[in-house]
Amino acid sequence: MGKIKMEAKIIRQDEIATDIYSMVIQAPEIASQAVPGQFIDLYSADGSKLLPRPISLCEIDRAAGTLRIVYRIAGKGTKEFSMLTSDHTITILGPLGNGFTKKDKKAILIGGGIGIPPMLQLAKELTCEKSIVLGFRDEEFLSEEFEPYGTVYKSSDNGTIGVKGTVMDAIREYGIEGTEIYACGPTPMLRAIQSYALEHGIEAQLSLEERMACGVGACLACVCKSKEIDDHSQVKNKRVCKDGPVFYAEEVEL
Amino acid sequence: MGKIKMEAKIIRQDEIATDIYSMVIQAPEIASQAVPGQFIDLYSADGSKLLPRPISLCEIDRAAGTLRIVYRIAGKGTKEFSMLTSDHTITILGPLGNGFTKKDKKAILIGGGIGIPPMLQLAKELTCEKSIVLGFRDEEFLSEEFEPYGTVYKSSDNGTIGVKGTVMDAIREYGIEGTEIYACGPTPMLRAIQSYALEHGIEAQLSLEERMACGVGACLACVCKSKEIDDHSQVKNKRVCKDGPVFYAEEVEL
Amino acid sequence: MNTKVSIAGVELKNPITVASGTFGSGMEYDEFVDLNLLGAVTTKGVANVPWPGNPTPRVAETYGGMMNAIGLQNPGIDTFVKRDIPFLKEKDTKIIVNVCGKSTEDYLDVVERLGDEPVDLLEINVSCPNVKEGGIAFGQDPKALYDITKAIKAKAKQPIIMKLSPNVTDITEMAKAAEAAGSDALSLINTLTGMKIDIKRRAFAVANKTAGVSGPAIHPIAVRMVYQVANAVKLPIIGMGGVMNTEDALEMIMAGATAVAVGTANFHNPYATVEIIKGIEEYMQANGVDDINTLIGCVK
Amino acid sequence: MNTKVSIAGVELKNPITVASGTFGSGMEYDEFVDLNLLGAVTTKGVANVPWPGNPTPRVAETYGGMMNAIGLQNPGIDTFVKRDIPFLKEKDTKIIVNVCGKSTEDYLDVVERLGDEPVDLLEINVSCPNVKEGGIAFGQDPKALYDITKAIKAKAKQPIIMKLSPNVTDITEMAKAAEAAGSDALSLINTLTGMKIDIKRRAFAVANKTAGVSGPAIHPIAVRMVYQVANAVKLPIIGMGGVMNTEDALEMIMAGATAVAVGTANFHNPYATVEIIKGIEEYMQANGVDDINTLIGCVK
Ligand SMILES: Cc1cc2nc3c(=O)[nH]c(=O)nc-3n(C[C@H](O)[C@H](O)[C@H](O)COP(=O)(O)OP(=O)(O)OC[C@H]3O[C@@H](n4cnc5c(N)ncnc54)[C@H](O)[C@@H]3O)c2cc1C
Ligand SMILES: Cc1cc2nc3c(=O)[nH]c(=O)nc-3n(C[C@H](O)[C@H](O)[C@H](O)COP(=O)(O)OP(=O)(O)OC[C@H]3O[C@@H](n4cnc5c(N)ncnc54)[C@H](O)[C@@H]3O)c2cc1C
Ligand SMILES: Cc1cc2nc3c(=O)[nH]c(=O)nc-3n(C[C@H](O)[C@H](O)[C@H](O)COP(=O)(O)O)c2cc1C
Ligand SMILES: Cc1cc2nc3c(=O)[nH]c(=O)nc-3n(C[C@H](O)[C@H](O)[C@H](O)COP(=O)(O)O)c2cc1C
Ligand code: FES
Ligand code: FES
Repeated sequence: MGKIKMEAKIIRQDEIATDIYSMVIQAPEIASQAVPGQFIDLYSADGSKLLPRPISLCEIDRAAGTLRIVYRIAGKGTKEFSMLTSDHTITILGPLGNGFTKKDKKAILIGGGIGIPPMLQLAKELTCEKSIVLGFRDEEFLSEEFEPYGTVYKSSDNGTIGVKGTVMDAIREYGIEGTEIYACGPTPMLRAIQSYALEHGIEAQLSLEERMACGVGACLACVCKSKEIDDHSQVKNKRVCKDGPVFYAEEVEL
Repeated sequence: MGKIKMEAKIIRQDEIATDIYSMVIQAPEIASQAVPGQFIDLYSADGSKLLPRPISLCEIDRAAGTLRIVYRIAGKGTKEFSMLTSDHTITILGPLGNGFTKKDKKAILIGGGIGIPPMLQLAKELTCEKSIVLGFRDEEFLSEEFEPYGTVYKSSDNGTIGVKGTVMDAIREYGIEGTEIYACGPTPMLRAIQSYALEHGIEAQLSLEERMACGVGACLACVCKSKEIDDHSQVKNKRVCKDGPVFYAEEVEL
Repeated sequence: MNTKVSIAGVELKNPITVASGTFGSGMEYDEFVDLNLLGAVTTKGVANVPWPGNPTPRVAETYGGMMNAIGLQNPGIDTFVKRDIPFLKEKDTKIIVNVCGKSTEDYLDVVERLGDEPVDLLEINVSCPNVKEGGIAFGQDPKALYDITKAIKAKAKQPIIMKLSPNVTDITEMAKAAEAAGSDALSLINTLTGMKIDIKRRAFAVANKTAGVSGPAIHPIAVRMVYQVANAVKLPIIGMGGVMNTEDALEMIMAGATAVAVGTANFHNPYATVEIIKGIEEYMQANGVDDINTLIGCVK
Repeated sequence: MNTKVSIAGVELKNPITVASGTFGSGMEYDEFVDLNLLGAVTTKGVANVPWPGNPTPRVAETYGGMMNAIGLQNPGIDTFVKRDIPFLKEKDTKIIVNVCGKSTEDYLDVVERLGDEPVDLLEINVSCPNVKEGGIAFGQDPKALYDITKAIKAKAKQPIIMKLSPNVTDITEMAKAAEAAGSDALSLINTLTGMKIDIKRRAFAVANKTAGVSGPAIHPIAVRMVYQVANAVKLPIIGMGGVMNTEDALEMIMAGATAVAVGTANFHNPYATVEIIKGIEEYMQANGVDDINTLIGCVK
């Protein structure tokens, strides 16, 4: 069917941690095609804010035709979305991006901060053995929902949740092992995982973030540096929205 | 208390004729001071539309603290307002303008089209003998509500309601007489009333319309031509939003 | 915490003033905001004699902004001196009088008349796109701007602020011309020339055909010009163009403006000025900024 | 009912194309709209060799619009000729290739390479505010514009459309220079140079510091310039700048544009182009307009 823009009914919305919201929407045409690691664009209802907001899919319920997203209030757009309730609709575009490639290898799923939500659908779909490493600042969210799908390890900046430090500290501390890493989180975290993976010869899929406009690969706003000359761009640039957001660790420069 | 900007709760809204809406809002601070012929500014909730929309007060219920406005969908702003329901609020500024001066003289109230609504509160408040002349295009609205307050005469473009023609045709046809005219409606109608009043030596108060920005007299967007040099402007210009919208027939050039 | 800033030796208690033409002489907004709280009030442009302005409609809404072609209607300097200055003098705020004219002589007339009045600063509008003579003609040619600035500076008793037009290829060239001619400060930006057509009537939405676009739609262009000018000349800048809220005002300051004028925002929210003043104080408190002056031009 | 218009002898089935850089070469929007419905597809700017473009962030949202400093990233003419032209050739639409360069030679290289390609029109971008060399330098000086236009016209096999920058004092002067040098048509406007500062990070929102503002916020400025140019030269105009819907497109046409390009609107609504094409037909039907050409420049 391909990407579509549609008005989706909001089914429920909850604040699951300080300024972090979980929203479930009805979007069967998108749910039926979506895969973990993909994202959707959300549009503001206010005409002064024209660019869409990219938000990753946290859960995809193909049977119910619903999508779940979990997002943090970061500015005006996410603030507006957080105020919507189940009477409202929201305009979305999706599914966007490539998503994770599910490998049948011993997996380490790593989510940092607001990079945690996209790992949930992946955790559900990966049938292999999984270690799940979640890094928080100082407030825990969503981690219970991961419990059924693997062993969950945690870290936090101040040590109040799991290991004090980063997800890398947790990996070392707990001696977590695996042969495929799937990760989403802030760039410094991804950079650490990238060098860890390259060093240890572990394949790693990293989900990147960049400021976007079109969301579909046309405008070249959202590029990241690639190690090789890219087929589309003929320069060392890849589009996060279309070639990504998920890249192999050896493909990109962070 | 003076003019205030406030968020008013919508109490009810009904479509009373094709594309004509009646909205009742809770605004005690404005209702307590408002007089017939004054207007309020309505603000869009959409950031792309910044200028307020001026709409006249149709009814003022000081006891209940409510205001009623009746408006026609003319563009994007009024379209947006028409979709609001009683769960919503709307941002308003008022009361604005001077309003009608109630004279204890035999009155002729004249409303044309969307100029009819502001005559309702005036009809209620004027205790003198009143003839009420209402001019429609082809669809009647609000006229029943005038019945308790005076003798109602009607005209319409195609003759399906009352006299075929304009309000002036109705006045002539029915031989309506009075010594004070209060009128609101399209400029050609006001122009006809103006020359009728000047000819017959009847005092007439005319409510004018002009494109506005500030609504409070500061920006000089909304001027009309005055016959004499105006005290504020020192040129022959009067501000419809502040010096009006109601002017005596001999004051202005239409 | 210091919010005081200085424009050409005139101290404003805070950086917020209003954009000329959007606030009258303050009388009409006195009902909404305490004028004593403002750093300064900038008046509507005043000429040597009353001007009738342009035919109506004089304004139209645009996406995220508006356009106006008021055409500098004003009651003339006599009425202004008798009525508006005494009103403003009662307030604990600085007075910036915006001056307009059709010829150099017109400007000089007004500037001379204001010489003995209790006015703090003169803002010279050479950038109004809505009048045929004068106005923008002086504001789009560096040589013409230099000459009129020089002439006005020679006569003015108060410091002068040349107000620049954004409708130019290179705003720094204009700023440098004004600086070289002795301007004490600069205001920017005036409105961008625009046009709106009513497709139903197949006619211009504003009677003057073209009109000046203002409001948040033009804010990024204003920020760019303030930044360019701040980095090209040494004069203090009053930044304006689409400032709606605290964030917009701080953006102007960080780009290099010493003071910020709030214009079109007043029409959307008559409390905008005082809300911004409060917001700036809150920002300074929350971010440990002791002196607003340290924020001026802090982004390079 | 006729919706066909002609740009320098090339017939478009309707006046709607896309603004260069907002639509790639159409591949990505092929999923949303039937490219066969468009009057023409205008491609992203292409240079003689691949360009890497600017560092990220390359875009930021502005009030009622956006700003970009992509910096003309492009895969170079070789890849373009191999990949993009064959793709577009399959579609029943006209092909307008947008050409960029850093020097006159760069432009000529590309224009010559395209000479034997099945391309209908060449749009020459001399107005990109986001690259240091070339780009806007040619677009802000009438003499430089004249020279490059002349040079390109001499080599081009297809009709050329010079694309003008709005960042100038007098757009008609630029239009006249391009006309005098032999340009077959004109495109306007490119983006207005803007800036956004992130007050939290006290840094520029876009890595390039300045960026080009587009979207409905700039529409009134674009309409004004289209009107001015239409009344100053005889060339057909492709009007663009903030066209979001049918009304905006008709405004451009009534101001004097023969065709209209939809840019930033695609990001907000990927179906915008076809919705506008349908809307124009509906308007014509409802208003008894038999030929779209009668609307071009109908408001004077
Ligand atoms: C592929 C992808 C997936 C994402 N998934 C999630 C998610 O699951 N949950 C979540 O909370 N956040 C996610 N983000 C970040 C999210 O897009 C931003 O937080 C959001 O756009 C901020 O919008 P705003 O209007 O609140 O902020 P504003 O600052 O008002 O936004 C202004 C503009 O900047 C853009 N912008 C601002 N911050 C970012 C950012 N960090 N990344 C990209 N664009 C940005 C906005 O889209 C908008 O166009 C994701 C980003 C990308 C690129
Ligand atoms: C003092 C006064 C009292 C009014 N009272 C009423 C009333 O009681 N009922 C009613 O239906 N209408 C009334 N109007 C007209 C009403 O203001 C316009 O119909 C309305 O502003 C149109 O807004 P829009 O967004 O729907 O149209 P748009 O065309 O989208 O509006 C764009 C802009 O133009 C302005 N505008 C458009 N039409 C007019 C107009 N006729 N007069 C002034 N500004 C206009 C709008 O305010 C807005 O700023 C009154 C106007 C004035 C000046
Ligand atoms: C209705 C209106 C009237 C204006 N009148 C004047 C004026 O008399 N003199 C002047 O220098 N600028 C005038 N301006 C321009 C403003 O002072 C200001 O430069 C411009 O509007 C940009 O700021 P804003 O976007 O905050 O409104 C006027 C602007 C508007 C909207
Ligand atoms: C992301 C982006 C990329 C652009 N790239 C180009 C380009 O490569 N060549 C060009 O001539 N114009 C380019 N432009 C300018 C547009 O073609 C157009 O002139 C401008 O955006 C105004 O139209 P709009 O408001 O409809 O977007 C670009 C604009 C945007 C927003
Ligand atoms: S956002 Fe346009 S290419 Fe990625
Ligand atoms: S609308 Fe501003 S003076 Fe009347």
